[in-house]
Amino acid sequence: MTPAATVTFCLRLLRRQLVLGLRRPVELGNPLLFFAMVVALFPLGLGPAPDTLAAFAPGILWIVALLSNLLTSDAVFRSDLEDGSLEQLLLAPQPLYFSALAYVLAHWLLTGLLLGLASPLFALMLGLAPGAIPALAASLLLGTAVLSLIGGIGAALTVGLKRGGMLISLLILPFYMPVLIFGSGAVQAALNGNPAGPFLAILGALLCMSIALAPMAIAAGLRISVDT
Amino acid sequence: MYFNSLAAALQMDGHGAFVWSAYFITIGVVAMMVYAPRRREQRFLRQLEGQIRRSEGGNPPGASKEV
Amino acid sequence: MTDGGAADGVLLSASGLSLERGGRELFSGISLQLRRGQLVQIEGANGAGKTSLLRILAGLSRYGFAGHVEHRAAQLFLGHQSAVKGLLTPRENLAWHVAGEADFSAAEIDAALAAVNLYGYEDVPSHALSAGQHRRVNLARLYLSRAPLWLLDEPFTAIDRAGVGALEVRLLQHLEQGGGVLLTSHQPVTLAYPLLRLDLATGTLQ
Amino acid sequence: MWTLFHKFGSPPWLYRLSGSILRWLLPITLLALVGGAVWGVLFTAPDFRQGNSYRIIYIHVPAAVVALAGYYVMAIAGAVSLIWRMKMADIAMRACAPIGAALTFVALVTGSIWGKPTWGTWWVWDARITSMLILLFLYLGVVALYEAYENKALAAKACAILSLVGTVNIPIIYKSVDWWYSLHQPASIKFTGGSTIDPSMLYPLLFMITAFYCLFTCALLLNMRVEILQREQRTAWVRALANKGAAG
Repeated sequence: MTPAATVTFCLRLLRRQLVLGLRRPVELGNPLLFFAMVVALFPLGLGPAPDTLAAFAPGILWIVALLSNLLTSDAVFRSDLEDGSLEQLLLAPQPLYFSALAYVLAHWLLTGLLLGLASPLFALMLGLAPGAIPALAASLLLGTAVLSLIGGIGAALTVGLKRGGMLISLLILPFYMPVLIFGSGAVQAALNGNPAGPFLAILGALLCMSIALAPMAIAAGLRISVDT
Repeated sequence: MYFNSLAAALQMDGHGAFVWSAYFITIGVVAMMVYAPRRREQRFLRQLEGQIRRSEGGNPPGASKEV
Repeated sequence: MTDGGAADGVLLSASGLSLERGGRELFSGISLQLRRGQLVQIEGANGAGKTSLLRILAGLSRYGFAGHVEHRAAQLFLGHQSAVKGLLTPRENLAWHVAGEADFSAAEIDAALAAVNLYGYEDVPSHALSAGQHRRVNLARLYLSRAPLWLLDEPFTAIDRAGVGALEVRLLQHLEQGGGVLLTSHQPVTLAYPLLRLDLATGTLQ
Repeated sequence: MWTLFHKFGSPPWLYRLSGSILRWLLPITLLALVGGAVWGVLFTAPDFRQGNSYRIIYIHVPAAVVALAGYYVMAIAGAVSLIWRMKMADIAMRACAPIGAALTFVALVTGSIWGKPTWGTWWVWDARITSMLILLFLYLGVVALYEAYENKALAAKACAILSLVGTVNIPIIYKSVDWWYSLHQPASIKFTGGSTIDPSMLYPLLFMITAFYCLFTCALLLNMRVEILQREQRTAWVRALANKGAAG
């Protein structure tokens, strides 16, 4: 009897991660709740004037999405390291590259996808022009996938450390910056009546590159983190 | 020499404070970059030498020992 | 036992392994060949590096040691931790296990769980089980796995006497079928089978 | 080729080599830095638009250039450490981070000082300065990651991966920041382009860039020497060195 084929195995991992996420619905809602709360902070800090808020909305929404992604990234591999699943994963005969991709995909489905789908609601709360909402949702869907991949690198490098929580932000926030620039750029362009397509295309290119490269870094990072 | 006098060089038409402070900060950082590792090296060798002297008699030279 | 393993029956071969931690040499010059049908116990005092050696042999530790390890067969590694997810049932834990083995049928999994005395617990969320039961869910993999090479870190800890007995029976069965077992254990291994001991202090296999 | 490679893996050999290199390179570097600075500050004509404040360029640009190059040196050392598992590459990588951070810091501070007379404010979110700020974050991230690991051999591997990720990302970050700046750029703020620089200003600048590269090399070797001694402190040659140092 031979080990499972790589595709079968990745689907198995994906299903496992999704079931694990869905059995804790509250934790699934936490990033969204965080998003809502931070969005609520801005009117309190900037004043409730609709014009100001609408002008800052693309940046605000993108920064909050970035932070909520950052907060959840730390947990991608942590429980698996703590209960010993991670070392079993590393010993699996299938390439770790694809396993890492499956983990990140599960993370994106449980955070970024939900955030992208829920973002129109928050956009309306900040008074973003309805015309820019499709660009916001599309840029968030593409961009958070890149963020999840980059966050996975940070998680893989810090999962073995006792105090990784703050460190992961320091490591990966610089790498988040291009995504923030192009993501909020897409929304801004839509606001100004320009096509958002070029920005989404750049985000798509970033996504392709991250899919190709990030799992390698994640795999290497995990091998280091398990090697105690 | 572009400047006519020392005072002119220091003044630089009002920009002197900026230019000179930038250069002095750089000198400070460069000095640290060169000085700090040299000092660490000297200090480390001194520490190690003391350690070896303390353990002399107990361990032959070159033997591994607990730090 | 069909898959893996070279013609000479060597499952795992390692040479010249040495490890240094925090400026202290844990072991050095360990060479080892595990063949089919061999049972090897790694011996050493607490902190002698038994688990470290096992992790190096498993391929989990890749940096910081000297020497060479070569796997010639599929391996099953059971570590200190059970790798059991509290949110999943024992059945799901085994069916979706991250170790990447073949797909097991529900009947196979239930039989394995029954073999480790977890009959009737198949669909209970694992967080409702005790630590000892978690270990037994993990040990159920020994009944499912087709890997000829087993690396077991303290397999006898935290299971009751009946469990130890069943485990010994399973180990014997595996060895007689041509598998190889490398384990660490605090307790003396009382298996009716020739046991080789690897002493970490001297690096010799007896 | 391979014997040279193996020699680089030998700590005592590298220690002695770095000692003999530093003996002449360090004085030359310091002289060149002072000479280049004097040349740039006192012997060149002022810029017709920015006046004398542009003289900061002779430290700002070299520091920025070498800081960026230093990141690549660090990443290459990291790749060598990951692929060939060379201890000396670990040490070189570890030594790069604080030096690069210091140079980035110099570039940022001098850029900020330059900004005051030029733009009337200490800090402008200009593309170049923003990129340097991100570079500083990247360097500090490597330092923080290294310090967080207790096992220094693993720390070096983790930092190697991080710096390789950074290498891929730096061009993207720079391009995106450039683009972001051009989108938001207020019309009144314009930087003198590097390509239009007058030769009389260019030569001292190139000279200073070379001097800063030498400075980077010196600092790298100096830091590596300390690290080599600390890692090899139980070997006979380091102990002999310590005894000799005490006697002499």
